Amino acid sequence: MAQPDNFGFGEEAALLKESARKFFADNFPTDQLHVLVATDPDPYRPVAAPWREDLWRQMVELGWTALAVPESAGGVAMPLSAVAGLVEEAGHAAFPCPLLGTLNTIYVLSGCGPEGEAALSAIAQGHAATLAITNRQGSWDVSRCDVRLAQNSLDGTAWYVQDAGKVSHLLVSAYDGERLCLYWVDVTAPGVTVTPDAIIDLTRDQAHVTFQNVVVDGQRVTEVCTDAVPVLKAAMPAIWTLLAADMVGAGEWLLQTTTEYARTRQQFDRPLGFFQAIKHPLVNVMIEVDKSKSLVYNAACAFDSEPDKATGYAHMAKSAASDMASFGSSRAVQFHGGIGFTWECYVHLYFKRQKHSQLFFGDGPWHRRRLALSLIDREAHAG
Amino acid sequence: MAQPDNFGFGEEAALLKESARKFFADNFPTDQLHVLVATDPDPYRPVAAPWREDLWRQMVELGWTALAVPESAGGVAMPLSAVAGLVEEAGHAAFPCPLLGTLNTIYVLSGCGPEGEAALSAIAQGHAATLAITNRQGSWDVSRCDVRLAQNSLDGTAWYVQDAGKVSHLLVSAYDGERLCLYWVDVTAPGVTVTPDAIIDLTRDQAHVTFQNVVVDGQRVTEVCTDAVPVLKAAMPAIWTLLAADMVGAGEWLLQTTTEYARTRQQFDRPLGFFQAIKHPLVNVMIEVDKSKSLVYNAACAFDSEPDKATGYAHMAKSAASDMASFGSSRAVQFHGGIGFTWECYVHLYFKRQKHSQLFFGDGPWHRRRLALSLIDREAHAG
Amino acid sequence: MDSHSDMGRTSGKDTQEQTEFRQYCRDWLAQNKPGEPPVRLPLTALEIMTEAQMAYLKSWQKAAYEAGLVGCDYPESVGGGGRTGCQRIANEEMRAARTPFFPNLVGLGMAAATIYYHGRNELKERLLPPLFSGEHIWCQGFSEPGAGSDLASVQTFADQRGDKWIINGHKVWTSLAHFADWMILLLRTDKSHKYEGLSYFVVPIRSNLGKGVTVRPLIKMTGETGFNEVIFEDLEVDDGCRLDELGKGWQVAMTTLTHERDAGELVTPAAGGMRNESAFNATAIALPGLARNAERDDGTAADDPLLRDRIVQQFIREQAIAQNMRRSRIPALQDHPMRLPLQNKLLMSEVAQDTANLAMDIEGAGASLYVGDSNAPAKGQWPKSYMNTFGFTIAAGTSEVQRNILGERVLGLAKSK
Amino acid sequence: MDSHSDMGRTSGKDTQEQTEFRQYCRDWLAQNKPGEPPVRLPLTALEIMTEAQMAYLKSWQKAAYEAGLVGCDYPESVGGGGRTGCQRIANEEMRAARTPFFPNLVGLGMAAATIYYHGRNELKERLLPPLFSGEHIWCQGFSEPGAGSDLASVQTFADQRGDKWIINGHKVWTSLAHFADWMILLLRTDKSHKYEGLSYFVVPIRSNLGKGVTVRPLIKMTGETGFNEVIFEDLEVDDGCRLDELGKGWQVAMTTLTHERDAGELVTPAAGGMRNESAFNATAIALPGLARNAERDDGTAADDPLLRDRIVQQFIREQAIAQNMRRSRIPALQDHPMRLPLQNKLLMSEVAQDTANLAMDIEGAGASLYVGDSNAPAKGQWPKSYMNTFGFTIAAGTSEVQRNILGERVLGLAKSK
Repeated sequence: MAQPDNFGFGEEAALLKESARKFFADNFPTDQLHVLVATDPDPYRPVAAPWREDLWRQMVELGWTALAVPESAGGVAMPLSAVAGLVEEAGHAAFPCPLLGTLNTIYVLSGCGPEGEAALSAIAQGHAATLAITNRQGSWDVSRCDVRLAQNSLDGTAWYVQDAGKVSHLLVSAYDGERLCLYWVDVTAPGVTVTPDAIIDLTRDQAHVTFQNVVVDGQRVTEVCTDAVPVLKAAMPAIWTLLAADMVGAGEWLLQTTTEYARTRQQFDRPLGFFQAIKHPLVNVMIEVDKSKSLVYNAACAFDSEPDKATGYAHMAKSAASDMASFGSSRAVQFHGGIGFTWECYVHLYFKRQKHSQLFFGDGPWHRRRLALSLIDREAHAG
Repeated sequence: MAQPDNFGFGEEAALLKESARKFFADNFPTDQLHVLVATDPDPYRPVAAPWREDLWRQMVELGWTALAVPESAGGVAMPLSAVAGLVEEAGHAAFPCPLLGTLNTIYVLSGCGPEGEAALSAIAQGHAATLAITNRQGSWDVSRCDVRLAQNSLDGTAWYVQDAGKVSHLLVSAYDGERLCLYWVDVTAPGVTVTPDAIIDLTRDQAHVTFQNVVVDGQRVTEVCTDAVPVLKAAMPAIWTLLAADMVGAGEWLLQTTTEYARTRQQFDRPLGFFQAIKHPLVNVMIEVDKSKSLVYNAACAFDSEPDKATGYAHMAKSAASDMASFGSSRAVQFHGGIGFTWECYVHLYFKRQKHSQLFFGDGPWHRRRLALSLIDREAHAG
Repeated sequence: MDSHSDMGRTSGKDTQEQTEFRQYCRDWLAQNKPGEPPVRLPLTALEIMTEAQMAYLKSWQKAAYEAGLVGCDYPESVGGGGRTGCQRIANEEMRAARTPFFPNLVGLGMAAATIYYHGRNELKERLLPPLFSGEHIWCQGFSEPGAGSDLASVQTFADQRGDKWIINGHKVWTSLAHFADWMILLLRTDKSHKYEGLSYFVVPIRSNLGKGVTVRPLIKMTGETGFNEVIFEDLEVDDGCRLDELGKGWQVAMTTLTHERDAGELVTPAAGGMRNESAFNATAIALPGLARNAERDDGTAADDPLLRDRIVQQFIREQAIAQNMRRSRIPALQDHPMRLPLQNKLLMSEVAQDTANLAMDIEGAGASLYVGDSNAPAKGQWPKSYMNTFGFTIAAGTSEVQRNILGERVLGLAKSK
Repeated sequence: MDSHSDMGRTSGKDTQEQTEFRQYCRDWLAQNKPGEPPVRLPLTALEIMTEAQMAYLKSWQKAAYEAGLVGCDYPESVGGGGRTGCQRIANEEMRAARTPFFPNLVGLGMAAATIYYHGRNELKERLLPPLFSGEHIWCQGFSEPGAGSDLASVQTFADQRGDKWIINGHKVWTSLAHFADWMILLLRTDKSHKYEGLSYFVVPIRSNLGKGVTVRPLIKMTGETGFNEVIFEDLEVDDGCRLDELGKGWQVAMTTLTHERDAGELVTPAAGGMRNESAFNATAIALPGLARNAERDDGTAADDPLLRDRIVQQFIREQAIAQNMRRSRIPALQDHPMRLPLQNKLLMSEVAQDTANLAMDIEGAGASLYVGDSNAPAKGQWPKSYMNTFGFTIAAGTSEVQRNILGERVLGLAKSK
């Protein structure tokens, strides 16, 4: 099946992206974000992850969290390229909410067959969820996890759980001694302890979640998959692509904000941007943002219409976006000069978000290492 | 034994370096080099490696090739830091001659004990020589070679032999079935065939040398070492350091030539160097040249006075110089614009020499891979 | 992941006309694709060196033109195909069929659109058909010894004598001039104004050789020829050879440069044959094989994790260029209409440079051997290719100038000059 | 290869005086090296946040000064040791002994030499002894909201009233101002000339708090304080506090900046304690251990060839900085006397930035955890360190300005501004 010329990004997707941009710009401009999340600069402050749950409820009511849910579970089944457009805008606003966690969960549940339907319906009805599938090492190999199922109950800890403080459910991976399984867990189930991490990124929250004798009771804790490795692997291209889309949005914010500063700030009787020492690296940032963006929509389109290419193209998107996030965020601080180094300048919010995203779900070299297996070794037979 | 503050680079070394610079500037400025080596631009031209053997004879008479020879063999036994100064100037002039080959040979022979004395004396008396120790793969692992000794005669081919067309003797490594040995071979010995390679670098020559039933006769072909691997390994720091010194000299030539062009060439009613797109990368080239140069003299000094650190510091010098050579040569062509892309502009001579040097005796990553063994793994026990 | 060679090839949303035309191209190419060239071909049209190479490539362009695969989107009145959005289809199919490139690179890529937008009707009707067919080879007279990146400072001067112009001056880096019938020529008609003093002509070259036109080959650092100096001494041309109004030369040149940077409106088939089996394949797809053939102490260069990372980076960069092109056609996915098109030349040239440099690192010591050495890996083409890429990063606006343009026109930063 | 910590430490060619002094330092340090600090210390003096930290560090500086390890090469008349070439020896021995750093960084590193070269004798004799002893902490008033890299555009103004000056203005990025007794202050005494209108003062800060001086802490992106805004409202100072002549402020500031960039003639002990066991170790030597503790799927980050290459690159860059310093003392091995010294700040700051960024890549997901998280690798110091390095690449002349200076002063290229 060939890819459509336009990435499958049609009129509906364009409208969605446009209205998302407007929603964030109208309801939550960057100054409000800063007021909300940057009240206490103390590095040793108690963990808090303030968010505008009211706006999140509006997003849910607009149907944005059900966009990716299959029709069979009450969703709209929009293509990933359309969903990527929404996520790009959320990243542009650095909006604190469980959008990524919920979408990631949807793409995993969608591979679970009938067992996943109830959970998907819950999401379509407005529940937020996230994945709890990472081990203490922070390994991105989905077959590794520190949670075990024994005697019908879960024990162990899931690390680096994103959005954990804002969701009602977790999709937890655990070994039953033989195979990796997935469990749909109500965070209020007995034995579940969500411990927030003191992270750098002020626009997200993260936790490690400990399971102590959490009984799979078929109610608050249900098994949704008994062979999770292929299911998770199939969902990963969507997860990588969406995180890359978030970085593209945030990267564009940093580019535009720094460009605006370079247009107006005067040094040596010239606007900063006159100097090629600023202009050319900014152009390089733009190039990296554009590369990443093009690769994101290509990867999304492949996920929708050429599944056998989805993994490779998603590796490309996350690799490019990770490198862009690191480079672009460092240049934004540097080119803002002294002011960019302060807490009062908004740049640090995006700087921290980009460093977080860069390192999650595999950084650039991690994705390229995997891509090399298909691009370089694949042809060894032909070679 | 501690390193002296001044790299062991004393007054004598300074005088030698200064007189070498003057010798090349007076006798063989770059325009003469171009006239000599760049007569026929045809990429498919017959192989020729013209050189000024008369000037080389003068260098020999000045005693420059005996500088590194131990006193016991009639040499001067100058420290490597002084020799590096001479080589830096030869690199600055891109002077076509067997200086590096001869010096490399000296440092290997110096580790061969009494068996090497005769060959060293021959060099002290004015013979030029080079190493023939590389296999067809171009491996820089000294234990690998394609030449074999059987029934007292040498068979096989040594590849990538530098300066081969300008020397009277070769120091050849060969496996006798058990151990790697070294042979001092007169190039006119029966069975020795020197086949020049059609290389890109116009300022050097290179050949592969085939040995067909070359009898070790104790006259034109003599055995000088029966356990060559440790001997070659001990000499390698000097060999890497000197090649790096050559690159530093050539790198400085490219820097100065490009800087001069940027000072005078006008574009958009300004000298090129006004533009930070030129100025800042040129500063980066200068930084890389300086890093490499400082690391070269440090490595040379370690070879002279802290042998246990010599290998590590030489890895650093060759790694930095290789990266500098690649970066600096590319910027020189780019910043010369259209003219830098032509055969008539001298830049291409140094561009080609630098690319050659970068890849010989290990490029940057090759040296860093080995350095990692001591810098990273060394502490694994303590860690 | 699929082979790299169909990167950017798309067949999803063609119009009816495009769908039919694509099928036509496929059928025609299946039957008429030229056989093995009788001579060794260079990497691109810019490196054509011999009459034999030129003759072979001209005959291929003529056949393709007669079949309707060249000039597809130009009106029939000027020798075009009168189609809409079909040149891209033809290009994709020719690339897929791995045909040779067209020799009239400057004509198709730059001169055609410039003449079409700025020439009088009579001129278009006379010059475009033999340009499309390859009968007339074109070259470009922009750069001068004192005017490289700063194009507006050209000094070649045309002096008016009635309805004639007398041209004197010195052009450099003129690719293909030694084969060219015609030149697009930026010159000065007024010395008192920098920009407003420029005018733009089309000038017959070949017919004036020895009569006011001298073409001297320049030699590249690779040792190859391929571009030239062109010296005008009292060359007389008709005022009818002028494009657009007197003093509008800069504006006309912008049209040329926009198309040279692959950012123009009329898609040309120039790039269609860049990647073909007769020319050396200088993209990342060649690197895995090269690495597997480069033996190392324990295995090959294809086992080296650092080289693997760099090879994959080149694949990603090439894929990004292709996807940029695709995205540039979707208004909802871009902010500024020129943001992606103006990046194209910069990215292509720098990626090509890094790929060739990486290939040399893969070859290691073997990269010392040049094209004339029988032991050279990949026939010594990579070092030559690396050197030639500096032509790409220097010509048609250096990479430094490209970044200025992007910073100023797209990001709106203050002009650096 | 030996441990990285003695990088640049040399003991070869000392003079007689230096040899004896080195031994003296060693003996003294063996007996008097301060014990474990009672409070958590920051990375450098610029991040001192609490009175307890300051008190501990001041007492250490006082002891070292009284032992003769500070101000060694200044004349005895101004409170110095009257030695020659001995500060470097003291610095090397203190570094080797891994002593804490001195809190009076700005005083020792910038103010002392500036006052020494440009102050009246009376001023030197009064201000330098308590500066060396750490009794008086100094800060630097250069940057302003509208004058960052473009220092010459400072607007803080001093109005002459008899032999007094009335100062009004707004300084920013003033490290240590909340502890400072004195400030070196670049200001304007004439609004009609950009450079010639600048003058240079030393100004008592602490004694004027609330009486014309307000110090407001600024918060860094790390969440830490450590630098400040200082606002002057009708502050009155004596004309005796002026350095050098009226209108010579720019020249005096160049002396300060030359020393700030580690390129000055009088070696200061400021850097001597940068690498000490009480502060977090932010150099490459920390990376192998960090990598070995960062578990990966099959082993640790120390097994990753790409990370290994980057770690070794940082070792090489640090070694190069040390060897640059060594080479800068050998005239025969350099072309331009300022070529190496002027690189130092640029290289140190960029290497530190890349090292910290690399550390985050090594930590992977763990780098998301900040200093307040008990599970954070290396106690969360690396991400904080990475952010703080932007202070280094921005303050005291951004890296961009440093490259201008090198290009213009050393390479002789045309001024970019």
